Amino acid sequence: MQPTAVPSNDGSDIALLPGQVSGVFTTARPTFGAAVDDFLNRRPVYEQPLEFPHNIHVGKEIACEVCHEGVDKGPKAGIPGLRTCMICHEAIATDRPRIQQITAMRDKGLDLAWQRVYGFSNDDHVRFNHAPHIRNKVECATCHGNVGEQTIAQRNVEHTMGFCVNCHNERKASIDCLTCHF
Amino acid sequence: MTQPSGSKINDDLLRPLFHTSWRFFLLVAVFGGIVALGLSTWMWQARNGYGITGIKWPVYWGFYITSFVFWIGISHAGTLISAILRLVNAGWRRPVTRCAEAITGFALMIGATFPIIHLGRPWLAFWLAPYPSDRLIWPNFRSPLVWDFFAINTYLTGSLLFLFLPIIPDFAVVRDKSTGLRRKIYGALAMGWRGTPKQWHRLETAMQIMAVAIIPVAVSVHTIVSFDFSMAPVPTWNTTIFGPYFVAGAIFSGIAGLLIAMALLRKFLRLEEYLLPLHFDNLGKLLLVMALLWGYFVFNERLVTYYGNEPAHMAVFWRTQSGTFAPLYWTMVTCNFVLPLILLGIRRFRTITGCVIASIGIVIGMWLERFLIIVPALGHKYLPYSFGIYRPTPPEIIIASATFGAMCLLYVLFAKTVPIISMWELKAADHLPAKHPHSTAKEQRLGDSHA
Amino acid sequence: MARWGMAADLDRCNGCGACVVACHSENNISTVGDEQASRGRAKHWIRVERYWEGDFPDVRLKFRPVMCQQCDNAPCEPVCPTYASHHTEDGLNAQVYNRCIGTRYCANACPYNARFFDFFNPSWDKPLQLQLNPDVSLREVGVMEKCTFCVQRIRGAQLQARTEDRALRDGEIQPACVQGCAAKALVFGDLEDPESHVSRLARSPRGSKLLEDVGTQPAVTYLARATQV
Amino acid sequence: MDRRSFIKLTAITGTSATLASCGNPENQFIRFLPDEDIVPGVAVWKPGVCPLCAAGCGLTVRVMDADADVMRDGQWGIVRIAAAKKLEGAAGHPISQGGLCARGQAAIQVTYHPDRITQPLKRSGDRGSGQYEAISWDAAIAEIVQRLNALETAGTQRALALLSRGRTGHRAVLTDQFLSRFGARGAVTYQLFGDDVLRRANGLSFGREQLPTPDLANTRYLLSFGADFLGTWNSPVAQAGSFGHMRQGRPGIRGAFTQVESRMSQTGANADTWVPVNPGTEGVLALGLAHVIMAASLHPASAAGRAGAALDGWAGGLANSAPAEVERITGVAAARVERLAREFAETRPAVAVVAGPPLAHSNGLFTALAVNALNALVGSVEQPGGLFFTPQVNVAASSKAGGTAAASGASIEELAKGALGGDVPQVLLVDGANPVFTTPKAWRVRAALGKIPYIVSFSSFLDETSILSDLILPDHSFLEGWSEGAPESGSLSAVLSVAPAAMRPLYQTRATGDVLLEIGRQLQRPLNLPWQTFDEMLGATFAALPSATADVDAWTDAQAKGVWTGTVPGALVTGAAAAAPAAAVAYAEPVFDGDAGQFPLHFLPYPSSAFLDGSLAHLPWLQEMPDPLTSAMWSSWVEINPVTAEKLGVADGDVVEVASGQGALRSAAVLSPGIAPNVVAMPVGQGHQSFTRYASGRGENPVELIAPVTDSATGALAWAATRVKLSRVGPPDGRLILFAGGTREHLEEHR
Repeated sequence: MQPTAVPSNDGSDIALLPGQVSGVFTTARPTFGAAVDDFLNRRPVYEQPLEFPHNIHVGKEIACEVCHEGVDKGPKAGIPGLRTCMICHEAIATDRPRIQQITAMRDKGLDLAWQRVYGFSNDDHVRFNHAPHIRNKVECATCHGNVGEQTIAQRNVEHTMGFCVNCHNERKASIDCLTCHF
Repeated sequence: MTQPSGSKINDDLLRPLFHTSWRFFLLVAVFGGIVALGLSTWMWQARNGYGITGIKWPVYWGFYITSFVFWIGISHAGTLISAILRLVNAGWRRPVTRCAEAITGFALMIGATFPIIHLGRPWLAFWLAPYPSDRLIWPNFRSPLVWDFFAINTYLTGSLLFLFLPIIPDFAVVRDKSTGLRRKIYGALAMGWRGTPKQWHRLETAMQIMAVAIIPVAVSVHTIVSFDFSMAPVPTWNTTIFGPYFVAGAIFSGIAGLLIAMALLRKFLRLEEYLLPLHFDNLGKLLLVMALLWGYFVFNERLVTYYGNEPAHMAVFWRTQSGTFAPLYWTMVTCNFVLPLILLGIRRFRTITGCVIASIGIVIGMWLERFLIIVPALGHKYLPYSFGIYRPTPPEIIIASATFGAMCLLYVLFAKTVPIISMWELKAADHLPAKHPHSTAKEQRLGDSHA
Repeated sequence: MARWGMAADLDRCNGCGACVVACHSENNISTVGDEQASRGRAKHWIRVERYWEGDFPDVRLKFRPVMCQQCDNAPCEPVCPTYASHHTEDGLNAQVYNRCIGTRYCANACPYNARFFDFFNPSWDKPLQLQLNPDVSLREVGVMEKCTFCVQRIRGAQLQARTEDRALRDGEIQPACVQGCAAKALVFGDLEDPESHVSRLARSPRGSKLLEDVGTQPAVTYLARATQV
Repeated sequence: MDRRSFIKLTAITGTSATLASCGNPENQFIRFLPDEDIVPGVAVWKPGVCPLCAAGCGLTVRVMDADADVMRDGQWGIVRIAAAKKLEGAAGHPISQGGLCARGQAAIQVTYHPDRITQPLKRSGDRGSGQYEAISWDAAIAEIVQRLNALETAGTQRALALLSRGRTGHRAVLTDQFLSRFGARGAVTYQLFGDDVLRRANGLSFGREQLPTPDLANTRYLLSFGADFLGTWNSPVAQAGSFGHMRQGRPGIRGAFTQVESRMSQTGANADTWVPVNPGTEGVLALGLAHVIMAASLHPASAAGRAGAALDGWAGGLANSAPAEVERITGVAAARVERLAREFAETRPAVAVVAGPPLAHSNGLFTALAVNALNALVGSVEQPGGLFFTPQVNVAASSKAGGTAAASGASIEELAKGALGGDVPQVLLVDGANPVFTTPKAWRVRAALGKIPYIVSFSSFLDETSILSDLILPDHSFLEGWSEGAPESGSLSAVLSVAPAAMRPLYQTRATGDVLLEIGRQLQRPLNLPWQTFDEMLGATFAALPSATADVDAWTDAQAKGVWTGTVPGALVTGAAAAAPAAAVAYAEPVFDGDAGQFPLHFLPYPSSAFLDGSLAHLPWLQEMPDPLTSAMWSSWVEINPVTAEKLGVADGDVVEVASGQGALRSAAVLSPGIAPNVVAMPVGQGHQSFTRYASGRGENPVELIAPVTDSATGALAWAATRVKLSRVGPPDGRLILFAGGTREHLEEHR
């Protein structure tokens, strides 16, 4: 991203000063194709920076919320960054090449650029909050499948509105639109 | 002057189908170009956002909804009039019905696109249709827009059927006169018409049923369109008169549209022998009646508002009467009332030219009428702080104008592919009992005077 | 079930406009810029209306904050063909952006002109987007938006109360405009609770509803500015 | 579509590649390791101090996670940061009491402004061209140190000057210490709408040279002379809160409010009685009231004590200020003078305040003294419902600054005169002031700055002054570093606001306090300032103050709450210094620039509700906030009385030319019934030549019309003392953008 000129009020272009961020953040889709994909509910295939073995970690009986630490505190479960990894891996399994790889990244000040597997697009306008679901004893697997059998998390439960509403109906939770959409 | 006989009818009316002049291509190119311009403008609007229009807070409807109501209004000429004339068995209707019904079909199609053009997110327009969704969400059946969806669809289906049924025998004629691919296409359209008495009987029965059924649908459509306005608590919208007022206005503008179309057809397709001054005279009289009716409704609507003397209503009232919108308002009154009264009320002026001039005035006037219903009221609701004035932008003007091009294009294509005058009905007239001597004399006179 | 309502004391309101900016800040309302603003596309979920009375020198000025009145009998609701505008159990006029297809009929039907349309995709010059409130949806082009009584704060407080297994306290929920008002001219609360501050103000002899005769039954009570001789 | 929006569109399309990353920031970008642990989606509330005016409101900052674009080691990437999301008034703060004004709400955009200066810059093009290149902090500081060492070597320490907005609190003490220890002259402070006249008057009348705190919450009759205390003057949040309480906070009691001014301000719009008065004669009206009160024996002249003695003829009952004479001068009917006087004297408690335009005349000090005396006459000083003075902490003493206090500096006018006359400062430090924008043209400040060979700015934005600088050392935003406030007014007890950083700095910026300390250390003759860092200085102050909470020390307590309030230990109280005036002051007719025949109208520039003196015009929320009175957004305008407009053939929205002896400008006319027929008013704030993409080239700057008239006693700029003429140029051309349509609630039946 190179500094570029931005339009000023009087029509002339102001050159950006060194270090200034350029660009505009909008809710517009970047391309027409992306808009069509969103319309048809097609999700791009992401490649994760690292093949994270969920199965091994879950197999060692590490609870989900140990790494996804926001899950019982607020809306976002959070995708753990390298800092979280290094809490354990500073000492554990340091001989594995993958661990050495992430240790090197950490030393360079880089974080893992995880791709989101679940989550809603902006124009779903969903304000989902994990914490109350955890409090009401909804199993992680209900919405995320059995991650313990996966390496990289796979999106194998489709979070359609019907999926949410069914569960809300069964558990007599509110199905008012403003429960989730605001 | 007598009606042409059978073989001449075939020759005259099938000529456009079998002989293509450069004029046809020119017309298609011109109107097609206009339509393409309109479509691309709309694509641009859908891609960039609705902001390229002049719509603003608080005037959220403008040219598009005006055009929507206008075209739905135009559509009332054909089917409704044709059905009524058919039911009362008015003999002179025969050359007029098909071109009138075609107007209905095309105007409805064009009108029905406007609710989609005007949507902020047109790609979700299908949500207006009741289809079973996995979210178990249906359209809101309390919304007049959903009623519109049903009313327009019903009317469009009915009208196309009503248009199509009486073309079947004529399709058969074309089929029989053509070869190759064309024969196949027209053969399919003729749906196996052989002209057996049983088929004729069924056609007549079907037409009779359709004619009866389509009238209430037509009346309901524009009543429902008027509900778009009268259901909202906007000053001067929220009134009971809108239903009949809109229906009357629709028929009014529809007849005007029909007259213009007839005059153009007469000229371009050389149908002077079929579309007679009589038809213009009769429709002119009908137009005069509608002008008076329209005048009554407008007067009534204004009077009730004035008498009610609600401040918010009066503010809108004065804005149209003597304020910002007064020039448009008085143009409308001139076009819709003064001009028709002079041109159609005085027998000497009720010529083809007179009728067409009056009709053009009325089409303009009725477009303005819808604009004046929508825009001044929205810009002048209850709280003065939020008053605003709407001005259209070029994209809106282009799209609204392009629909006239679309109408012409569809009509040109229709006239090219279908005999624009019902051949079998004309021929059938030959076998009818002799007409009333008086009317023959009058036809004679009018025909002479205009030869 | 609660019925959320607001009271606006016009004797306290001095027209400063803090509520307007507080609302922009809380609800991710984008600025539209001068060119669009001049074309009537500015979005202010709450506005302070001002009206002159009389002429110089005996002139007075009246301020009145106007936001969505969250009507009980809301004209915006029946006209929406897709239920984007609908009534919730706690009496809010919800605007569900997902369902909005942009007919703008609701905005026409609203007697208060409290609804605003996204004519373009909202945009923020970077890095202004860092300020965006993650608890509030970002709207996109073609949808209608309006004051929600800061439903995200209502839901947040309800959740908090349920977590702590207690009832909501009066005054616990403060929409951004109420929270920011230095003059304490705006009061928010539950109208079903006769003891709540807002209920008591709603019963005040100074109270009236805006455009009462349109029949919308708004949830906002305006307390008239007192006159002094 | 005009050119501008076309460019905008292309800009948007052009950046779509980067936009792709907005939806999925992970897509193509490098992610940097975050600097802190953040629980995503969970809000944390931290204290803050609003920096936008001197009121010093306490903030509560909502902090949550966000993904920011950053450059590290020359590489762009994304990092998760704890970002401030919303500013709210701190509930427990004695000034803001939970509320916050529109400007304060928008302050967050200062931090996230797209045109913020992100790192030290060194000028690479011509002065004023706005061309800068990156420079490292070390190099930048070395450059200044070298310049200052050169002064030291040459023995010309006095050639260092510092220009600031005249902030109170620790920053001011630190700069003073820096200057005095270096041997430079005192800081030059300048604010267009400064309250120097009122401070001086309060010193003369009451021995307190500071802004007053009217106890509105407890008063029953408020008489205000031009003070826009609900909008832009002094401590608007505190005043709006207590005003609300005065109106509806006390069952059965509603305080009355009369406003005297020639153009209805946002505050005046809330008055029960609005009294228009001839510009510059407000003091005469105050004396007229005093005359009636004394003549009716409601209060004896002696009750006013020192404040009364400051005025000529007070002891004699102000024989020259009889209502008829007052009517002749002020235009306020004699009967009304009588009635106002009785209301003011007989309603207890009552308070009068004066500020703004009445003091911006050549006789400003007289007016302020007159109102002060009126307060004193009815016993409204330091009494419940009257006028108070917020106790002040002597920050220099509390922070243990030691050393010698800096002599008060020259005025900006003198600085400019000196620079143009040969007494050129060799190095100028600019801290927060933008005098190029806010001084009258006749002072020629821009030309004067052009003579100065080396200018260093600590600004975060390229405004008209900082764009002239050779080196820019951007400060942190108030959310990124220690913020503090020493409110002069707004509370009955002493208040010091302080807050640690609410978030980490977004960019390569440094706290100016720390930078000054660093420079002081690196000089060839180190300045030996008593602190290593700015927060150490703050800590010293709070350690000296008594803690409000039993088991926590004051410093910890203040950091957690964002504020310290309580009783100031005797040794740290700012002394009540100023002496009574040597000679009693008499009314002198206000002097106006411009011949009354040629320039028939009084010109009233006023601080705009959104931008104050223009320093906030870069915030888009404030640009788009409808003005309270006109509903104007993104524009500037001229207010005219409809009668005057009709005479001049001007219709609403027409483009008009306003001309004074100093210059002329064109703007759109707004017909307003709330302005006297002989006055035209214009909000200050727009008309920036260079102040970020949102303010540059927008509207007109009325300061350009202001004549260099000063208050004769204090030398403060009399910004309301210019006469102008007005003429119609043409029809509305779209330069005025209004949000509202109608201006009257009751719909006329006929147009």
